[in-house]
Amino acid sequence: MSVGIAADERVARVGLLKRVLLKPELGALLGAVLVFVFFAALSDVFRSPGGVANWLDPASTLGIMAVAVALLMIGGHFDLSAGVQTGTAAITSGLLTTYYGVNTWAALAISLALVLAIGFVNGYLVVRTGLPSFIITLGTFLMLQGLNLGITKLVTNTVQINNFDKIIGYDVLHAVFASEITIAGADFQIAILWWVVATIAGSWLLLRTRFGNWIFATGGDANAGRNVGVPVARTTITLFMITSLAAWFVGTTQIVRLTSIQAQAGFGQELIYIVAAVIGGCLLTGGFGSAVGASIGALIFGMTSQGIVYAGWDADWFKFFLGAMLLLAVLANQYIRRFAELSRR
Amino acid sequence: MSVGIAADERVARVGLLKRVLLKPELGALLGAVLVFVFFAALSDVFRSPGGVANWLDPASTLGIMAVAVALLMIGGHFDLSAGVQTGTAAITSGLLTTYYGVNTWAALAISLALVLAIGFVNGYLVVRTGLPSFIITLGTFLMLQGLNLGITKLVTNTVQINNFDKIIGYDVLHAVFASEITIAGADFQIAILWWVVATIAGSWLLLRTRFGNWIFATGGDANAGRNVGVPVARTTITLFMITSLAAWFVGTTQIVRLTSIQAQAGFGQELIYIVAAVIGGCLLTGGFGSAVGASIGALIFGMTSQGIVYAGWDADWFKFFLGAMLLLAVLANQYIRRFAELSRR
Amino acid sequence: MTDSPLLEIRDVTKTFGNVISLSGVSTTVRAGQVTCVLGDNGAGKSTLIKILSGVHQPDGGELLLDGKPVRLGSPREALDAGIATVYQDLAMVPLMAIWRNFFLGSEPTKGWGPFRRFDRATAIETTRRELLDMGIDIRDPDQPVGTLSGGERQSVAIARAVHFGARLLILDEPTSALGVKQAGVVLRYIARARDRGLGVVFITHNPHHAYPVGDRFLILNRGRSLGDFAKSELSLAELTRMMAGGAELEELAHELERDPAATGKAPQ
Amino acid sequence: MTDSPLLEIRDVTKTFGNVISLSGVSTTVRAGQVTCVLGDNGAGKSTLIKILSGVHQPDGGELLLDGKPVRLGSPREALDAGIATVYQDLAMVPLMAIWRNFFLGSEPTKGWGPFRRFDRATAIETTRRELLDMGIDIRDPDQPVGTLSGGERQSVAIARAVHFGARLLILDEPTSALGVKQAGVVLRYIARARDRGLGVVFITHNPHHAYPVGDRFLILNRGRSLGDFAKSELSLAELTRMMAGGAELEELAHELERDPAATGKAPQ
Amino acid sequence: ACTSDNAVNVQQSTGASGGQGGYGYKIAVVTHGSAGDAFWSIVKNGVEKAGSDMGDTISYSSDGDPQKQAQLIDAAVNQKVDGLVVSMANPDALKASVEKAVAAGIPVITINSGASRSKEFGALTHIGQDEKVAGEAVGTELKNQGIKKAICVIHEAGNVGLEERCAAVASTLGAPIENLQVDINNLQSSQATIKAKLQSDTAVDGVVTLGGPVASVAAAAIGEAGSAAKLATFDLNADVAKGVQDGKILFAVDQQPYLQGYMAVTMLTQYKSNLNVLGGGQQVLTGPALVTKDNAAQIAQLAAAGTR
Ligand SMILES: Nc1ncnc2c1ncn2[C@@H]1O[C@H](COP(=O)(O)OP(=O)(O)OP(=O)(O)O)[C@@H](O)[C@H]1O
Ligand SMILES: Nc1ncnc2c1ncn2[C@@H]1O[C@H](COP(=O)(O)OP(=O)(O)OP(=O)(O)O)[C@@H](O)[C@H]1O
Ligand SMILES: [Mg+2]
Ligand SMILES: [Mg+2]
Repeated sequence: MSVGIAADERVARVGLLKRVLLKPELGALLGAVLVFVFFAALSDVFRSPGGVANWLDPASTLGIMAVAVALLMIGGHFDLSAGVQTGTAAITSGLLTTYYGVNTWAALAISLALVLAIGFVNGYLVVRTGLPSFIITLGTFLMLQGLNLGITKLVTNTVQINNFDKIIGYDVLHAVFASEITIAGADFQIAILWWVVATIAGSWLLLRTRFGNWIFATGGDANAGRNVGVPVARTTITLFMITSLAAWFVGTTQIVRLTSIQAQAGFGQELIYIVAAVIGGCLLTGGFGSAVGASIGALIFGMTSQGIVYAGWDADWFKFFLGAMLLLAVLANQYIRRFAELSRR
Repeated sequence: MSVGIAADERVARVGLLKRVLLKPELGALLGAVLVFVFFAALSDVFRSPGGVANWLDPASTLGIMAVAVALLMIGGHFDLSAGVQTGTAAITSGLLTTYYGVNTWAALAISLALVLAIGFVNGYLVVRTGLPSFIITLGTFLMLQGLNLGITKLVTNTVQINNFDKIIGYDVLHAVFASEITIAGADFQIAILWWVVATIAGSWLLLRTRFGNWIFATGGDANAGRNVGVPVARTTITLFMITSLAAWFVGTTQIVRLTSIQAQAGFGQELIYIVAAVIGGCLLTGGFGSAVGASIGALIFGMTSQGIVYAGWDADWFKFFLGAMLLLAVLANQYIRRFAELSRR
Repeated sequence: MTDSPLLEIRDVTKTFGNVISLSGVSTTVRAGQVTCVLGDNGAGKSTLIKILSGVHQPDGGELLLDGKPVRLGSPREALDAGIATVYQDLAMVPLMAIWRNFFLGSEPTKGWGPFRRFDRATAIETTRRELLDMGIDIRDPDQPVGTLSGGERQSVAIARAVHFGARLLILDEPTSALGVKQAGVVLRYIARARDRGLGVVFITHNPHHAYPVGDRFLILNRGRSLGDFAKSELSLAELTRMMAGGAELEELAHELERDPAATGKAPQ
Repeated sequence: MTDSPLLEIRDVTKTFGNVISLSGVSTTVRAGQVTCVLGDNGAGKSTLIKILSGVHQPDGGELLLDGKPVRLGSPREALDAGIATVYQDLAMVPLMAIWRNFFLGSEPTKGWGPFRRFDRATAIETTRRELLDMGIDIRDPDQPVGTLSGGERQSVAIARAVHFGARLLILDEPTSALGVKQAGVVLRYIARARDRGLGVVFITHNPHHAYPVGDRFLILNRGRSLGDFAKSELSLAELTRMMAGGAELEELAHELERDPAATGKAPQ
Repeated sequence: ACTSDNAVNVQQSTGASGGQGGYGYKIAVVTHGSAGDAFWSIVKNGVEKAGSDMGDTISYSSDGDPQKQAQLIDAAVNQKVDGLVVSMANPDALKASVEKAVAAGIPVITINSGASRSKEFGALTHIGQDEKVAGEAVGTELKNQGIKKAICVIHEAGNVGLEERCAAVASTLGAPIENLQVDINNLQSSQATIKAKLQSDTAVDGVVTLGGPVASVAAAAIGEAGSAAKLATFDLNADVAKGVQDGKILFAVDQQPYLQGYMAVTMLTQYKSNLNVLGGGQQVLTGPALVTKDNAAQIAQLAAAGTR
């Protein structure tokens, strides 16, 4: 009565196309194609090399954060302080170097240590108190926002820090974080490369390592995970620290690129990171999602926000178009998946 | 071998105090007392009748929204568009009356119908697509933000609508939405009364009606609920519409009180509503929480944000103190509950 | 026997994507009789039950209630048609109190108009009574269901279905998590429901539970029917044999006993 | 018999808030023997098991492993001490693939340093093999556990524990959701583990499952021990009687058969 | 019954429609004002009016985040616009993008903030002035009124422009001034916060707000708290003009944002067609002008129409 694995009579055939459509990332990818085709049809600048370089730029920093936030979300948590942490990292580096004359590398190391510590505290409080990460990180979000502003005001008496390009070693930093690569006559930011690296690293971590397995378990059913020996607390804290690491990277990119930073930098971005992850197929309840999906979500967001400008739509209605495009993208994504699932499950 | 219910040998005695502490609202209430005592000790104006009337005022409109949002959260959903909907309601009423000369009551009815329709669409899309409400309402949030600005700009050429006090029937509206009641020499806003009414109505709905039972089931385990015949879709849509109703009420209060409304009104408040609900003990994952708790959450937030001003702390650090107070309040709340649970479960 | 069965299942088929869960299964359930559905793990028993209770709609075949074709589009429709189900996964909301779960979806109300409200006193009282009837003496009807033991939870689900099952009662492995005593109580419940004239569909892996109460036996294997027998056509021994595994238990008992010489030879 | 048992449980007590789940329970588990824990629903069996597997810590009493007192502070510590458990709620993550669940918490790796990675090929292959060994022929190891039938899920959990149980294997009602054939397979597994020299703790409601494989029987009732017997001190009949309900099933069978005259008198 | 005489806000249409044909240039305006900000909405009105008057095509975009603003400038350059108008709250952050535009041969005019760096980046000229100038004017005027202790109400935490305004007021006031933070999107709660400050610190005798809507609630808060504080505000709207007329607001400082937008587009058009540069490349000032009881009445109507 037992039948070979290859030919179970209870399993119907499934076409390759449908199998492919079932991957959550691919649903999002089709959404991205849709958005691209839409704007490319409206504006030929949008699809020119210069245009592509332009909309890949905001997508890249968003994408780096989205990958980290996606891992955290798969692990079952939010980090509302992620956006503000980019500002904290940049402000710390900026103040230390330009106001206190600390060595550039030491300053970067200190700011990295600081945001990692913030990530640790976020994670530790979540693990220790069992409170939802939403509320814990909302607390740190508000506190950091106050600290960023308060300290910047205290030290500089203004709300921005300038002259980062005057520090020793700026050239090296610029080459690493903010140089441009010319392809087909258009200047592509190096951040786009880092984005690709982050996506690959995130995917690898998630799908190919033990830690990745623990992330899925922590978000999927922390209790079950704990019962079979998954170090749930350690995993959670590490995920918060990974988010902080990404925030440090993005914050540093920003201050190097702009040579200055504002006290309110990064504020409000946290929601956009989450949006990108969710568009890319991450479940808000944890336990499901992908790094590639989050990256594609960032791409959709980047294309849409710049595409509206290229399409020449009235800025007053910007948010309306943005909302409509987002809704259409996720609905299309969902529709495709449903369609594919009709023939598998 | 069977023992009477009153004297099961497996049940140890539990003190009344501990029983009381276990109610989630009461944990939050202790948090509120803590915050009150703290600021009352720092500033005697804070605890004067005038001070109390002043910090109850922002707490009241926040509280009305928090109750509705808490019901929605217990039902397992978020509404990120809740804040902007207050603006949409007020802008619609304002434009219709002051620019198009529509009869006051007709205009209010139209704006109510409009936001209820928005709530319906939110709920319908969530139910129909199965997408997380976070992403659906983020879409409507962005779209409404764009619409509020775009339409206000189009009609008025400015970003605000004035002269609401010139409309027919403003006196009646003022009496209902914005009058003041003098107690102990201080003027208390009537919104505080409506807040109390909303809290009682919300609690009654949640705990004493069939619909309340359905809310808990929808948020706790929608599948199980569906299997025993709970109309999950209808419950969800109704919850979104209740949130819209509250937004209409708060938006109307605002335009009546200020006699003008801005295109951006309400933007960003949605997170604060959720915070209030969460401080009050609502689970972010749904299925657990209370209306009274959400109201107390609003109270804590109102006291904290005004208390910082009464305490005379530096405004640059405002957000820092706000974050720290929030974190302390929820941690204290949590600690008390843990302590109480040590002796029950 | 009455001529028209309460429920007739004709050639029902159900696939999930590319998984064929059920194909061409038929049986009847008569008022005052118990139809047992037996079969291996993954045979499709729960799938069949979910079709009867409106959770899934069949891809092929039809259901006849009182001889008339029906479409059970949702669990609500099934409940309204008098069909109550104890699901294998119990369909309880863990965070909700026992009494709230008990009446979930069918809350008794009192008052009228805007003052119509959940009749708590009745609900709590009924819950306590129905559970006591089953031999479960709950400490506190306000306890969240999530903190009950597996068996206690199962008992609550069964008590609920028995309370609401007007014409047809469906039980998906109701005894699997139960102790001997509680399982006995459940079997008595099934018999009592049957004697009250209800139709009962009873799923179990235990032929010793099925045979005493069953009137018809539908045996499934890998989504297909191996036959649909009246009790008169089958002995307990035959039934046990048909359930893939047969009298294996007996035989197993011998096999498991180790050779007495080896006993105690516990390797360090 | 070796003189020092693998695991000794001495006077263990556990309360949850005001609920006393276990009080003063003792027994021993020897290498190469099976200790069965039997008892009604809510008797405290799962609570005892969770203490042995490090999920809960006892409020009183002690555990001795190889004669030395131990404190199992977490499931990880228990696993590291060679204790693997099949929980009643299975401890599986529904959204994760079968093979990922199988190796959850004990993932095999290959490569080194930053390139140390989950050895997927080994994991998938092992999962498939271990499940085939149990007679479960899974279609696709990548299928999420949440879409398996109840019994399939239980089989995966058992196969996992057997694979990782180095010294002591604990099974909390592993056979409750299983078909006759699969239950037989599990009993054989238990016997095989025992014969390999592992200590086994086996919880069940079915004396017919417990008696053939058990060497010791701990009987719990409402959190207290009714006694801890060696097999030689007890017959199957006595065991069944002790399990509150006794030979009731037999008797029940008669009771449930209706008076032949009434048969068919199905009320409309 | 719908009677349109109830429509209290209906406005007269201002100005004739734009010249037919016109110049047909494509001009991009990229500012740092957040969407819905009252001040920048008036700038946008000026830009659009100039566009229709000159017959140019305008694309207006804005983002408060400097990196995003830079990306919007890059997008404009990609589209090969004929002229670019930029406000530079954070000049360093925009440097690369503005220079890229100049290098691409696009004439650039900076408006509002960034005057000191305008020339350096290669812009034709700068129109308007830093918030500093307006702030100093307010500080001086309040000093003349004998203010002993003031609060400056910031309605968007960390906003560079707003912080500059408060700092500039402080620099010329010569009396203690404290910043107070409120939320522009929740004016009701803002009112309570201002009232709280006035209740708890009765020494405060001056209130400075940084935008029209906040000025209105500040006036109400002063009344409710029974304070005698005098109120001055930046920027105009209809309510502020009325408040000034009624004496609830001492004065409002007006930078004529409409003019900043209108003139920038006009000047770019003239430069493209005729290589004209007004002021020969020197900064063109648009203010500050004080709106007081004397001139408020005339301006009220215009403010309601969104041009002042
Ligand atoms: N929603 C679903 N999606 C995909 N496959 C499903 C779904 N529900 C059931 N199946 C598959 O259909 C088959 C039959 O499942 P079903 O739950 O009906 O079995 P069962 O007879 O109840 O088994 P058990 O005795 O273990 O409860 C199984 O192989 C299962 O994996
Ligand atoms: N975390 C907990 N909090 C409160 N009470 C608990 C908890 N866990 C178990 N209990 C209670 O302790 C008692 C024993 O539960 P346990 O799960 O050990 O029973 P069991 O013997 O495994 O029953 P079953 O055969 O039904 O699985 C039950 O009355 C249960 O309600
Ligand atoms: Mg089943
Ligand atoms: Mg148990």
